[in-house]
Amino acid sequence: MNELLLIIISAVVINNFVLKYFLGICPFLGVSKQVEASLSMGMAVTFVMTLTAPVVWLINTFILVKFDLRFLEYVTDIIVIAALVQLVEMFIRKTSHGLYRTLGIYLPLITTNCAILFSALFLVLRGYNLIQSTLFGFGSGVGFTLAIVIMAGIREELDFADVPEALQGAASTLIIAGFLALAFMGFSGMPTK
Amino acid sequence: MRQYILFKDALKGLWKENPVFRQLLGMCPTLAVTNAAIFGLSMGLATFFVLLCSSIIISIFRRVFPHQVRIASFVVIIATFVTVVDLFLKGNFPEISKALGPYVPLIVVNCLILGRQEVFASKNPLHRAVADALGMGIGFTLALIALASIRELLGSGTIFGVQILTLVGEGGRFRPWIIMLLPAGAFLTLGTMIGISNFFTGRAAKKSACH
Amino acid sequence: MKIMSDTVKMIAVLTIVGLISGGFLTFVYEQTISKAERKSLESLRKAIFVVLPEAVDYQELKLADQILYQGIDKSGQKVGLAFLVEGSGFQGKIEIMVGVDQDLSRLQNIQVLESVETPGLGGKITDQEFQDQFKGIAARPKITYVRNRNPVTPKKPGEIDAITGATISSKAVADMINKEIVRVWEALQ
Amino acid sequence: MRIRSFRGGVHPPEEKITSQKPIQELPLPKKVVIPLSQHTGVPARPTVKVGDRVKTGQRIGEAQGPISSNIHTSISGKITSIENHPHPLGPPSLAITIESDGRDEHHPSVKHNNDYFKLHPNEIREIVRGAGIVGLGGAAFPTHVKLSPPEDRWIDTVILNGCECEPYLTCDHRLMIEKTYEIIEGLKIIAKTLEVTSCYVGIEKNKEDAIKAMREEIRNKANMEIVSLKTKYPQGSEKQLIEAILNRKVPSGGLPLDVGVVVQNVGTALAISEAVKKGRPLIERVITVTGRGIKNPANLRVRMGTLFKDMIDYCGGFAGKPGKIIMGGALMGFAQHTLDVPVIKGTTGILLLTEDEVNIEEPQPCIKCARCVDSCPIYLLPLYLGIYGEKELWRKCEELGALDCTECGCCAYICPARIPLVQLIKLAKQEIAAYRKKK
Amino acid sequence: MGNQLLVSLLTMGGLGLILSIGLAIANKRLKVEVEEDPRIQEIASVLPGLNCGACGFAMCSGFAKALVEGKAPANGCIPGGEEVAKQVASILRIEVEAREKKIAKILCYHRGKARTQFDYQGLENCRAANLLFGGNKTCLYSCLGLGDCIEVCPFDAITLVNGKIEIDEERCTGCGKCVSICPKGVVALIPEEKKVHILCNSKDKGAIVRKICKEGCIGCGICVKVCPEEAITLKDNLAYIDYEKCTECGICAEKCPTHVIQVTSNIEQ
Amino acid sequence: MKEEHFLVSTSPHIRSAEDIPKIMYAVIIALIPVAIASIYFFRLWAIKLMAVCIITAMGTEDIFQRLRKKDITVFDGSAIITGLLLAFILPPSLPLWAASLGTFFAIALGKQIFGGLGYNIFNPALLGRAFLMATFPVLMTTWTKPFSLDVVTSATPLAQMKFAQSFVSHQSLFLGNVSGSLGETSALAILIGASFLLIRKIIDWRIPAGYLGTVVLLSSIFWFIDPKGFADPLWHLLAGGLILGAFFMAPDMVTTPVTKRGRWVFGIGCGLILIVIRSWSGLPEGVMYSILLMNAITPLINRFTHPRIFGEQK
Ligand SMILES: Cc1cc2nc3c(=O)[nH]c(=O)nc-3n(C[C@H](O)[C@H](O)[C@H](O)COP(=O)(O)O)c2cc1C
Ligand SMILES: Cc1cc2nc3c(=O)[nH]c(=O)nc-3n(C[C@H](O)[C@H](O)[C@H](O)COP(=O)(O)O)c2cc1C
Ligand SMILES: Cc1cc2nc3c(=O)[nH]c(=O)nc-3n(C[C@H](O)[C@H](O)[C@H](O)COP(=O)(O)O)c2cc1C
Ligand SMILES: Cc1cc2nc3c(=O)[nH]c(=O)nc-3n(C[C@H](O)[C@H](O)[C@H](O)CO)c2cc1C
Ligand code: SF4
Ligand code: SF4
Ligand code: SF4
Ligand code: SF4
Ligand code: FES
Repeated sequence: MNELLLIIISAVVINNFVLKYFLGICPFLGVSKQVEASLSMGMAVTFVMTLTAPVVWLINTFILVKFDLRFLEYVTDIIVIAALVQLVEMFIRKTSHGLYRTLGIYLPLITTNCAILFSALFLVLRGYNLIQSTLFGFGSGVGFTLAIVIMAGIREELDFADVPEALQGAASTLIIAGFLALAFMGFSGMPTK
Repeated sequence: MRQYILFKDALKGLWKENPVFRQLLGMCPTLAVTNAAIFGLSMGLATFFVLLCSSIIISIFRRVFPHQVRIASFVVIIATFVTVVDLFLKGNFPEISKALGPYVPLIVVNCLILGRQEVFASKNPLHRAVADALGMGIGFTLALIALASIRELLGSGTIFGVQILTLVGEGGRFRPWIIMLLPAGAFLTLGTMIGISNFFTGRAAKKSACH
Repeated sequence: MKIMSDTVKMIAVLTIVGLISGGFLTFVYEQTISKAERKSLESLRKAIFVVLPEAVDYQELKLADQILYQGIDKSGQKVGLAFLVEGSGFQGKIEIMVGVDQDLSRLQNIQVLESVETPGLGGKITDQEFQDQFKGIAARPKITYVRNRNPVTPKKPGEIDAITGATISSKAVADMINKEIVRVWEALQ
Repeated sequence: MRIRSFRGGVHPPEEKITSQKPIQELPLPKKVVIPLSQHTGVPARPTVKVGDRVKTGQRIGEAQGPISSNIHTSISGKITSIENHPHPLGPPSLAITIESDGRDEHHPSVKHNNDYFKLHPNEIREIVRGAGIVGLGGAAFPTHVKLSPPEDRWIDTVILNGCECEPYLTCDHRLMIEKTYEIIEGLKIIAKTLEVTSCYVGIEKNKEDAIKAMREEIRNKANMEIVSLKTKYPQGSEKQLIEAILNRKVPSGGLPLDVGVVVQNVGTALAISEAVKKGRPLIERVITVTGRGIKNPANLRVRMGTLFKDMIDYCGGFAGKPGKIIMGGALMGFAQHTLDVPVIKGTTGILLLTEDEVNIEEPQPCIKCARCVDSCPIYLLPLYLGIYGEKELWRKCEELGALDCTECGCCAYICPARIPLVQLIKLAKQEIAAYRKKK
Repeated sequence: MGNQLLVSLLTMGGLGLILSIGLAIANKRLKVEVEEDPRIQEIASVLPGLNCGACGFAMCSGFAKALVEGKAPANGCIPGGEEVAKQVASILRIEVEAREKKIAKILCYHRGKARTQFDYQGLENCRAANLLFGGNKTCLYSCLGLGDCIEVCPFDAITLVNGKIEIDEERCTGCGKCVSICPKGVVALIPEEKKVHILCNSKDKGAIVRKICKEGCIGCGICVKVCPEEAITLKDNLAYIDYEKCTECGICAEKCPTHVIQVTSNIEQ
Repeated sequence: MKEEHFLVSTSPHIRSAEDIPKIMYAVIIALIPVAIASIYFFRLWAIKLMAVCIITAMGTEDIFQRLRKKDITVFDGSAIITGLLLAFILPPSLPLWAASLGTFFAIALGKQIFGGLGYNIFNPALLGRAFLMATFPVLMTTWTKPFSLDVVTSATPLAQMKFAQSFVSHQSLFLGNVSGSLGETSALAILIGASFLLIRKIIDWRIPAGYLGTVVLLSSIFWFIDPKGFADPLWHLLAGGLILGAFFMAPDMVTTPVTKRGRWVFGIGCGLILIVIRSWSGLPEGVMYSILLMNAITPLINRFTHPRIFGEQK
């Protein structure tokens, strides 16, 4: 139990995907202009990550490892992610209009979000079991959401600040991401799993 | 005329539409692996190779892919080449392979590559796709080297491993800026570089065109 | 009708792409595998010989959930055990090959295989200088570390100097070796 | 016992320099200018022509529609013009100029009513309406409207507002001391009209003598209480006053009557009693002429329509170079650009600030000190109203409740960055109203 | 080797097959018909993309949608002008009636430099200043010169030059934003090619105007009389030109006693 | 012809006496006891470090404002505070060039790129220290004993707790006779300055109350559970930069929430993070990180703690 909790905590704050591993930077820069939008994006990412983790784990354990086909990992992972994202999108669109409006439009962007592929690769690397993998996927998604929502909060505030023209947009966002990474360093050295 | 177009296709990647400084594409590897110039170079070349190969394939077969499975097919093709690069590095440059670690497979989802396939290779004939891939690939590699050199210089006093600034412990006066080797330093350096380049070209960077 | 053919085409294309990719990759893999695997095996071998300086050959001993490398010298004598230890440091995983005497009383040498500690700080655990401290020190009762040693006081047995500003990494290295030695010892009993 | 008060607010220097000066009668002015718009609502329509002779207390303007008020002449004399004249609250507007004949002859309609205590509430309402009485606390809302709540509303409390929380002003203070009896009479009349049982008079703690006088007056009256309140601005704002005395919260966008309360200024109570008992329409009021910019500060009883310059001359003229001439208090008053403006029913005072008292600091960026947030008695976030206002994001201002702002000025007073928050909020209100109308 | 190849082919081919079949099924079963009219995209691409709102829709894309749905006229995009209207029309295959281009003009000789009656302190904003006695200008109808129109103009056509508001006729597209924001109602849209203007907005009586402004319209009515086309009318003490009738003869300008009628080429713009 | 005009503006017509420079200089006055204590303990080093930081801060501010052609507000006091506070949280023996670099970073990247006073998201002084900490971790963790003028590295009380499980006495902590940053050593001096700020109502008591309260509460719980492994609450209060941070850095109004509820959340959040870092992270001290992290979510706190408007119905 403790261990599972640790997996989530470490994925959320200590080894935050965005701030420590530089993953999912493109949406982190692109979709962090408004809190609502980034929350939706974060939720979509979390959803897909939680879903892909077990699927990837199953394929990996029961096909790739079994038949010594580890070198196909990248290809199978990505194809699973791409297909899952598309299925989820279609499903949501069909079933819930409201959900589609908040999550759906971000789903296509997720296929190429490297955070998701990384979480797939990482859980194999770490040798997590099925439950651990799922929690890890979930935690990483939450970590991404946390980072992007904080960034969005700051950027909304910055809309009213007097940022020099040359630094507006990507430049200031990156610099603030740097500050965030500095602040999150306070958690380094914590026990992780 | 034809040459001119090709030339333009290739040249735009170097500065006008530089994937890193102008389009903000493929940010994750850009930031993650650039704490030493050699890694920047390796990552740049690896990406370059994948971009080029997949552009060629996709441009040739561009009429074959049906709309619904377009992205899925592109992704598989890209992933295939990424695996090739990964195996190549593992076999021949195990140290670099280890250092780049999981960021090599992430080339699969590098928005730069998929983006170019979507926007360019799948819509243009082979020669133009190649020119574009060359420009973008070189632009990306150069940007990575630039960023990595700055970080390596300030972070370790070296560039490509060559000592430029002598360290305090070794009779010099330079104390390495460890932050430059850390995530925070990567963000700060790239942010500052983009800011400076905006300042000189007089326009604010386009918002991320990634997704 | 048109939808039908569209669907078929879609399925066919993706399947073919998959097939080609699978075939191609298997081919490439076959071409490179031996090389890559040889390389990584080689580094493991090299590490074993580094941490067991007298050994010229080794055997794998499979215990419950550990693999020990039994070092053997020219004359076929057992000259010590090597094993991998793993643990987390300041930034993440650290992996070390450790060589000990046959009776686990003394460290012969260590080699850090993997570390993501802060370069220039905890990263110094990969420096030769740091690793050399472990050469031949007593492994029992346990390896200890001191911060900011006063140069005058002499080293106690089994003691190493922590890296300035990287106590945690130094401590992690010592701790994980201590822990693993105990585990190996228990397993051997 | 805890001193009753409300949350938020500010405490500027009190500056009640005229609090011990008895009310003086200003000599009859030679000329008065009586604007037809002196109240909240539709301006009155003139009922006289140029050249007509009028007598003191005669009606010269007729209320238009339900929320409006009659206008009476405050002196006897001749109408010399009916045209646009500078108005203390806005651009020039229609006003009736009367030249005095010096006789101050009363119109026959002005007559005592000795049986006033027998009047039916509706008759009282009619008298109040006819006398053109509006709130004298500043907002000049027609009083008969307040006294005629809709059938379905149950009013149980009347509060007389004697807080006078604005710095400098002392007219209500003096009235409570000098006209104690009449004010309580007025309160009784109001209570009778509204058929309520409990009456309160809220007075800030810094007016001990007034509290004492009023307590003296209501001794033995079971349903009345004089409440001593913390000296804090804007204690006199009716929402805050009701909160402090009754611990009831007027709903956002609502009126005191939504919580069963009617609030009237003490001056208004006096005016009601004068009208009901003596038949006098609202033709004079007490104002405070004060500030370091005037030679002899004073509390004056003046006729409506008296020009500012007449009063300033009476008080000895400017002391030093005038910086700002303000109608009303320092926190909610209106700066004037000419002395050619008349006293109107809502004029509580004339404040003259000297040149060096006038703040001309440039606004700085907001430092998020949140003093404005802590001081806002309505619990708004003035700093965001300001920030969004600067960027003209009116919808965001609306979301943040800009329309609830009472423009009390606490936020702008306290702001160390000197941001003109009230002005931004006023603009926001105008723009919100504009786009709401378009919809 | 052979075995591995087989399994790998099976895996990849199988994955491809399964997933594409899954997608195909999903495609059919879950498909929602939200096909957008492709013309919307097409139109959006020819619109200037300024999102100025002059068309009355939120953003250019909103206008494009409205066009396709027939809820907006083809020439509704004012900044885009005739050029865009034509392109839009050709996409929609309809005819557009030509539309006269109008530009904004500030009908005040002083354009912000009129005499003041008090010192104003506060926001540099005409609408805010207007709330205080209608602004600090002696003339209640004059331009306040604090530049709300400058802020609101999406095309940077308005600037402040030596304290006077100037409109760049080249840049102005006639979108009318300045007209609707000006609290003084002193900006008007006037056909571009017309050159005769009455540069006053004062509805005060002549006597008052004469007192406070040398260059104001005093409502004397001389222009009404001299105009051979009967193009000028007088309302609320102010003269107006009917541009349908005006032939730009310039007689009114000559005869105006206060010279508020001007022919553009004569003004020191 | 310039006529005599009256001045007209919107109400209110009077303003409170307190403006930005007055507030800032009050904080500087409140910092004087701390400065005196640091000079007393660290002598010339303290003077040099403070001077370098203040001068660099003001110089950087001036350069950036000139570059951006904005009003020069170097003397409004805020840059002085940033410089002074940054000096207070540096090790006394830090080379002056490093202090200067950190100050430059604090003002240039921490403040001016957002547009200057009032716009920054993070506390500039703490950013400056976080930057230095990440850049020169060894220099930044090399401490000196008070009164000794040569660099004898000695561990801070917190580092001793973390790495050697030994505790310094409460009295030394309170008076400041321990190694540590320039200004964080003497709790007494800080409290004198802080009470001045509280009385003048320049800082809101809710933030220090929430911060210190949470620390006391949590550390008491842990201490009761495991008195050997965890320090007692009073010790936690007095050790490290907590008091300085709680009274001078956390309440920096620019970077903290604007609502009262928000400031409670801010203080409590700081306390939580601090205890987590002190107890489990690899770093001995967490005041800086706790405040910076809460700075980062201040915009979100502001967003979710809007007060209920007077009379607003649910
Ligand atoms: C940017 C940064 C990187 C750090 N990297 C390491 C590290 O790699 N290994 C380590 O043990 N401590 C690391 N630390 C932590 C501190 O250096 C360490 O907790 C502190 O200095 C205690 O060590 P000391 O007892 O040697 O002073 C790092 C700190 C910072 C700010
Ligand atoms: C900020 C503010 C302060 C006020 N201060 C007073 C005051 O001190 N005395 C007063 O009688 N009315 C004051 N008012 C007006 C009251 O809210 C209320 O309108 C008035 O007491 C009603 O009585 P009336 O209609 O008889 O004027 C204030 C209003 C506001 C918004
Ligand atoms: C250190 C300190 C602690 C305080 N604690 C409290 C407290 O717990 N409760 C309280 O109501 N006031 C407390 N106060 C008083 C406040 O400063 C303030 O006067 C009071 O909260 C009213 O503030 P408000 O009008 O902004 O609500 C404290 C003051 C100080 C200096
Ligand atoms: C109570 C108070 C505390 C302050 N604390 C800090 C601080 O911790 N760090 C800092 O750089 N500036 C501080 N300042 C100064 C100023 O607010 C700071 O430079 C701004 O954050 C810069 O925009 C403080 C100011 C006040 C009034
Ligand atoms: S926002 Fe309005 S109600 Fe609140 S303090 Fe400011 S002026 Fe008063
Ligand atoms: S009082 Fe002024 S500076 Fe302070 S938060 Fe409010 S608007 Fe900003
Ligand atoms: S908005 Fe109107 S008043 Fe203001 S400057 Fe423009 S034209 Fe003049
Ligand atoms: S805002 Fe006015 S000046 Fe600017 S383009 Fe539109 S009509 Fe022309
Ligand atoms: S999200 Fe675009 S490269 Fe990582």
